[in-house]
Amino acid sequence: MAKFLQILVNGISLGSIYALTAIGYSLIYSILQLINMSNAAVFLTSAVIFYALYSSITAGQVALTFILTLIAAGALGYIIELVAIRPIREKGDSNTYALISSIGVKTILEQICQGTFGSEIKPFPTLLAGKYIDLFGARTSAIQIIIIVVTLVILFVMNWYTQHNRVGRGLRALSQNLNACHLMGMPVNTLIGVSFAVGSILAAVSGVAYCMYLSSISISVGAAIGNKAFAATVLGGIGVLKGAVVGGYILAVIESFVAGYWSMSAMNFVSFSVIIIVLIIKPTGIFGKKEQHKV
Amino acid sequence: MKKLISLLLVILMLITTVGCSKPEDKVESAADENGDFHVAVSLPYTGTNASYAEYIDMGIKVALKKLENEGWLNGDGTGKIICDYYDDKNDATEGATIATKVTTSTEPYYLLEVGSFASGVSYPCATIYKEAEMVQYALTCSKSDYLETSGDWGFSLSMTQDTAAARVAAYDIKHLGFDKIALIYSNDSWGLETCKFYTATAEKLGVQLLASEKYDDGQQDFTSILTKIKQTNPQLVMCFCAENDIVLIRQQAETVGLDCEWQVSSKSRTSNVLQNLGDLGEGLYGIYAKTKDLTDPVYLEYEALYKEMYGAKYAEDNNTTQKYADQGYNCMMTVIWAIKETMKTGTTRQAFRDKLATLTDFPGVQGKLTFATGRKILQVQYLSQIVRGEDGKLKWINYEDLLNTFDVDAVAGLK
Amino acid sequence: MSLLSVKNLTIRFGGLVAVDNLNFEMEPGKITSLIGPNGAGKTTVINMLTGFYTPTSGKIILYEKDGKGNEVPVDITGNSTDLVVKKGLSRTFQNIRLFSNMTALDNILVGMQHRIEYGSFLSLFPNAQKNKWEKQAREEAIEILKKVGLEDAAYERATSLPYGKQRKLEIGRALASHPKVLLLDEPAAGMNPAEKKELSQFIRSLLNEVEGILLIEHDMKLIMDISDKIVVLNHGAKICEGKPEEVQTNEEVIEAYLGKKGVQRNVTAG
Amino acid sequence: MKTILKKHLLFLIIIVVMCVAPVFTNAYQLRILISAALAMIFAMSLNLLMGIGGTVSFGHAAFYSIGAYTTAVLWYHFRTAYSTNFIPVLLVTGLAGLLLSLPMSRITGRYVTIITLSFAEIVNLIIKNWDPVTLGQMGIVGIPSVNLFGHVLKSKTEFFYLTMFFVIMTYIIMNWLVNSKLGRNLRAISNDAIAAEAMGIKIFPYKVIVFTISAVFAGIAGSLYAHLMSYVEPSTFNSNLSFQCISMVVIGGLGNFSGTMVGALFLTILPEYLRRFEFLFKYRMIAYGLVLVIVMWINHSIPGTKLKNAVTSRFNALLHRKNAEAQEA
Repeated sequence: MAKFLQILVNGISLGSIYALTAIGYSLIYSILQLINMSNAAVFLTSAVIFYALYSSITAGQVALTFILTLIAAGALGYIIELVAIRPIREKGDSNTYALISSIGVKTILEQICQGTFGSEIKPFPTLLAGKYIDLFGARTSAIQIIIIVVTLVILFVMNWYTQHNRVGRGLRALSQNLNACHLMGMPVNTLIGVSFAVGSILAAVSGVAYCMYLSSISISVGAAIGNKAFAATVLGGIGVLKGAVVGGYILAVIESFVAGYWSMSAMNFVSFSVIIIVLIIKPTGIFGKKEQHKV
Repeated sequence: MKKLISLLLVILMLITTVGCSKPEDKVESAADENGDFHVAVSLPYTGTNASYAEYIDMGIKVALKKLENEGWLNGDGTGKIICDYYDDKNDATEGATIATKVTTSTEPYYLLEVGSFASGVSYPCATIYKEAEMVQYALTCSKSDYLETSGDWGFSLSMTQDTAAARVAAYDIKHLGFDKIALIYSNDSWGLETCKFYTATAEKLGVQLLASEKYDDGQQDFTSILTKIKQTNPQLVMCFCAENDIVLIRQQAETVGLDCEWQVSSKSRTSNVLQNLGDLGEGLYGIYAKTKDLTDPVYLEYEALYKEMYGAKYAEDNNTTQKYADQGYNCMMTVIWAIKETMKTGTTRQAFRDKLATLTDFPGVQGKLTFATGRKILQVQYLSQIVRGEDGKLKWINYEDLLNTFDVDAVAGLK
Repeated sequence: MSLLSVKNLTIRFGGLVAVDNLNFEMEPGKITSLIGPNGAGKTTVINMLTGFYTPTSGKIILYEKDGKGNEVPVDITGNSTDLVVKKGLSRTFQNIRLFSNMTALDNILVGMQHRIEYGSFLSLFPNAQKNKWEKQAREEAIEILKKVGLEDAAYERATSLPYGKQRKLEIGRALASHPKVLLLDEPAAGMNPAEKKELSQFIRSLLNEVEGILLIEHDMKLIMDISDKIVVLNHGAKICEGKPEEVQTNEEVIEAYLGKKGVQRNVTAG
Repeated sequence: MKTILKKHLLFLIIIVVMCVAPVFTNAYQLRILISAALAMIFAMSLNLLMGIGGTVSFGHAAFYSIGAYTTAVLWYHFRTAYSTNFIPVLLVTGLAGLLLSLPMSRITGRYVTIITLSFAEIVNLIIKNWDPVTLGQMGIVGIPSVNLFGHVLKSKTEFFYLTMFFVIMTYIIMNWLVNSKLGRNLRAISNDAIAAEAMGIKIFPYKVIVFTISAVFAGIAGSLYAHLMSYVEPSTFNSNLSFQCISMVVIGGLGNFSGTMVGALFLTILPEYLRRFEFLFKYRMIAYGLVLVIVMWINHSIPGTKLKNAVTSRFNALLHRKNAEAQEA
């Protein structure tokens, strides 16, 4: 029982990371139908930015560093859209071209991180290190609980934001019909830029949270997360906020159990098989709405 | 038209990638018209193993600096050794491309190649160097059949895994007395081989492993397998992992409350691990090939130069030189020795190889280096451990005296 | 004599009844029109006829001639689209759906595809059968392009054609499958009066190619000009059927189009 | 005849240049050329799937790896020659393509991408962990030179010409395919699936066919790769390889096979070319990434499909009119 609970707790805390990253994918996909490959690189870059700031300018101040990192990540997201996506989008080209462009951005960011940070693992500041809570025999570290709580808070904020805020409503309108929004005189470009910024900020939150959870940082932190978060997005139903979240948690918990009761090599095998099977049974993902067969 | 222009551009790129000259056989000497020798260094400067590449690179540069201070090979500023550095991204395909480039290049004409880091990259390239009859100095390659595959042309400064892993098992079981052991290893050719030899030796010594878990490259979250291992209640967890992974594993073991002794292989017995683990590292066992005699003039000379060139790094690593830098230094020093020895009669690739194979009791920074028959490097391996020194700081300690009372090779069945 | 008959056709989407118990017949050599206000379920009918939707209940019967010239009823209810096309129904779309990145000629060739009798395997290498069919198909496609007046535009991309020509190309593509029944979904949408006039003549001329035409249109003038029979739908149900002049005077139709005026009148469906 | 020449001019130039090149190149350049030729086959097979079939696949490396491993495993266990392995390679990769196409009966559009990605991951994990057959991460070492019915291709030059033979065959077959009913219907489906359905095209069988054919050609490239390297290991075939392949196709222009060849050549040579610049040493791949962004930026593709389409359709129309006039006269 203790083992079961322990594995469940581990799964949920990893799931929070997946969920946060997945929302970023989902947000941009729902607006542009673009799989933004650069998201995984933003995940890594913001962790590196956090590390760099923490070990120099804002030494020791986690909260301040965190805020600065989020600002930087938001700016990065906006710039990515401005430089690599917008020119292609404005030509009205297929988003396959934008996809390649985002792969290019990913390569560039990863290389910059590698070059500046090096490939050594380095200690990452964490919160409440060494504090544990015993949940019915499952040892839960304080940072795990913080991550889960923060994720849930962000999800509610995001949900509220898209429902009730002007910008949020704008984003939802964009995901319905881009051209109509353009004709209605909405600042489409700004809104898309904002959505990239929001996606990047979420990636930054999860990147920093993940490194805090590992209490160390190396340049390979983003590599495994990117594909998984993308998979989680689709599993839950692309373009649906709660879909990305549920997908992330399901995927992480499954992985955790397969690794804990079977083997780590089987872990990815099972999780990718689950994705295929779920999509065959429900081709639009768990929460995805059936697309109108419009004739 | 646009297509044609782009095609022309591509062709132009191809032509300029390397000058259009066919390789010709150089018989007399591998040196160029200035009397300089060229060495190709192929290391994973980018990718997951880049930290190792960086250290080896540092060692090589220290050796070159030393030679430069001595006035190069001839003592009068001529006879330089010029290294060209290639990034193989820890990728076998890239490695093979570089191998082809290096073996066929005439401008410059390379005497030998140094690298790569991982067995998975240097091993498949070995045949290319063998065919081109050029030395591949894969200093860290430990694959058990590397020396056979590379014909006469492969050299390595690392113990092969059959020996190394068996020794670790002997230390763990017979000296430290553990009989409840769990194993974590990386799912790559190095991890698989070490696991195989470790398990075999353990079984020979009457110990069944409680668990044997492998993980894929890029894995960051080990909590699930650690929870699984925790259920088996091991006394010792043996990790055949890269240094970055051991840090994560050890930290996450704390998260799931896995309380036992830990041991790492020689690959992860590094100052990096010491530093990143902090207090968690206390008591961690490691295995170490050779030791640095801190009073040895060879070492002192190297250390002084190292400190001069990489002072910050040196301080960061607890005022020691990095182990892989030592390897790089040793490698380049043996290369310099072999060139010097053959210069009178003409340093060809063949002469160089023949000379290098006879290396005996060469004063390296980690003690004497000898290539025995079949170019097998002879090395002693010590058990080591992270302990708290008198100054309250953690550091790696090597149990050298142990070998006087504990014949590890006999126990491991290697004699 | 009948060409196609629709019996008690009903379709529900969830709780919504989109088409309710619809009955009508199409006669050979005639243009039958389906009209009604927006959302009356006209396009849904076409979608059911061509196999895009499976009706909840009811039947769609196509009459084929056997060797002796007798009419044989064939039930095509719920058949998949490819079977329906083979049996001789072909359609156009309300919002033009051409293969935009392909040439006009290729568009026609795709329309012809079920008559080109060499398979995917033979596509992989040159062979006599493939060459024969391709040559023949190309000649025929050019013929069809001539019929719709697009022979000059054979090698132009579909999207680069002007709007009116795109409409014609779409009709040509539908003709290419040699249908018995042609289903045109609002062909005059977005055209000016002159173009509409030309189109109505063109549609008339199509009766030489096909046995019957089912037309959906909003433009009353065009409908009244060329229809032989009109079926009026409102809220998925048929409210009236008959010749143009009969429909024109039907009060329920007027009411459906213009809304209820003054007093509630009880009118029996014509 | 003249139009055919015009249409395939770029292809002919590439082939002539590449076939003559070994006379001037050294072994290193030859190796790059071989890699480029393999990339051409691989990318053309993806172009069939993406450019003609309209499926964005993130997992094309799976078929490449299956091709490489089929020939390597057969050699390892049975010591069979390349020519003997060729048919099994076709069968196994074809079967894999068929398998991947099965979910496409239900799954469409954006969701296809994730299915291909998952499939590739699963294939890679099977190769990594099926130790008795594939030797897992140890890799299969010492795969000999290509043996064609007893004739061993000893030199890399011979191997290069074998690869070029497959490049030419791939291009020709792809062209036959595209200019036939199959290719037309595939393009129709990717243009507008609903309209294609309305024309009586059954979509699913076409998906099966396009996946199978595409997989077979990727498999051929993979099997040649195994012999080129004489070593296969699972980590070579990761998702980066798939993305690289997508980049080649998109740079060359979707649905444009000679463009794909240029794209493959360009992206294979570029990283090697960038080695020249020492200041780029660790940042070589940044330049690579920049090129991707800039190429997309300037004109979506090097040969410029859009422009090309516009020009050729005008040209063809003109030509057609002239022909018609000539006939009338």
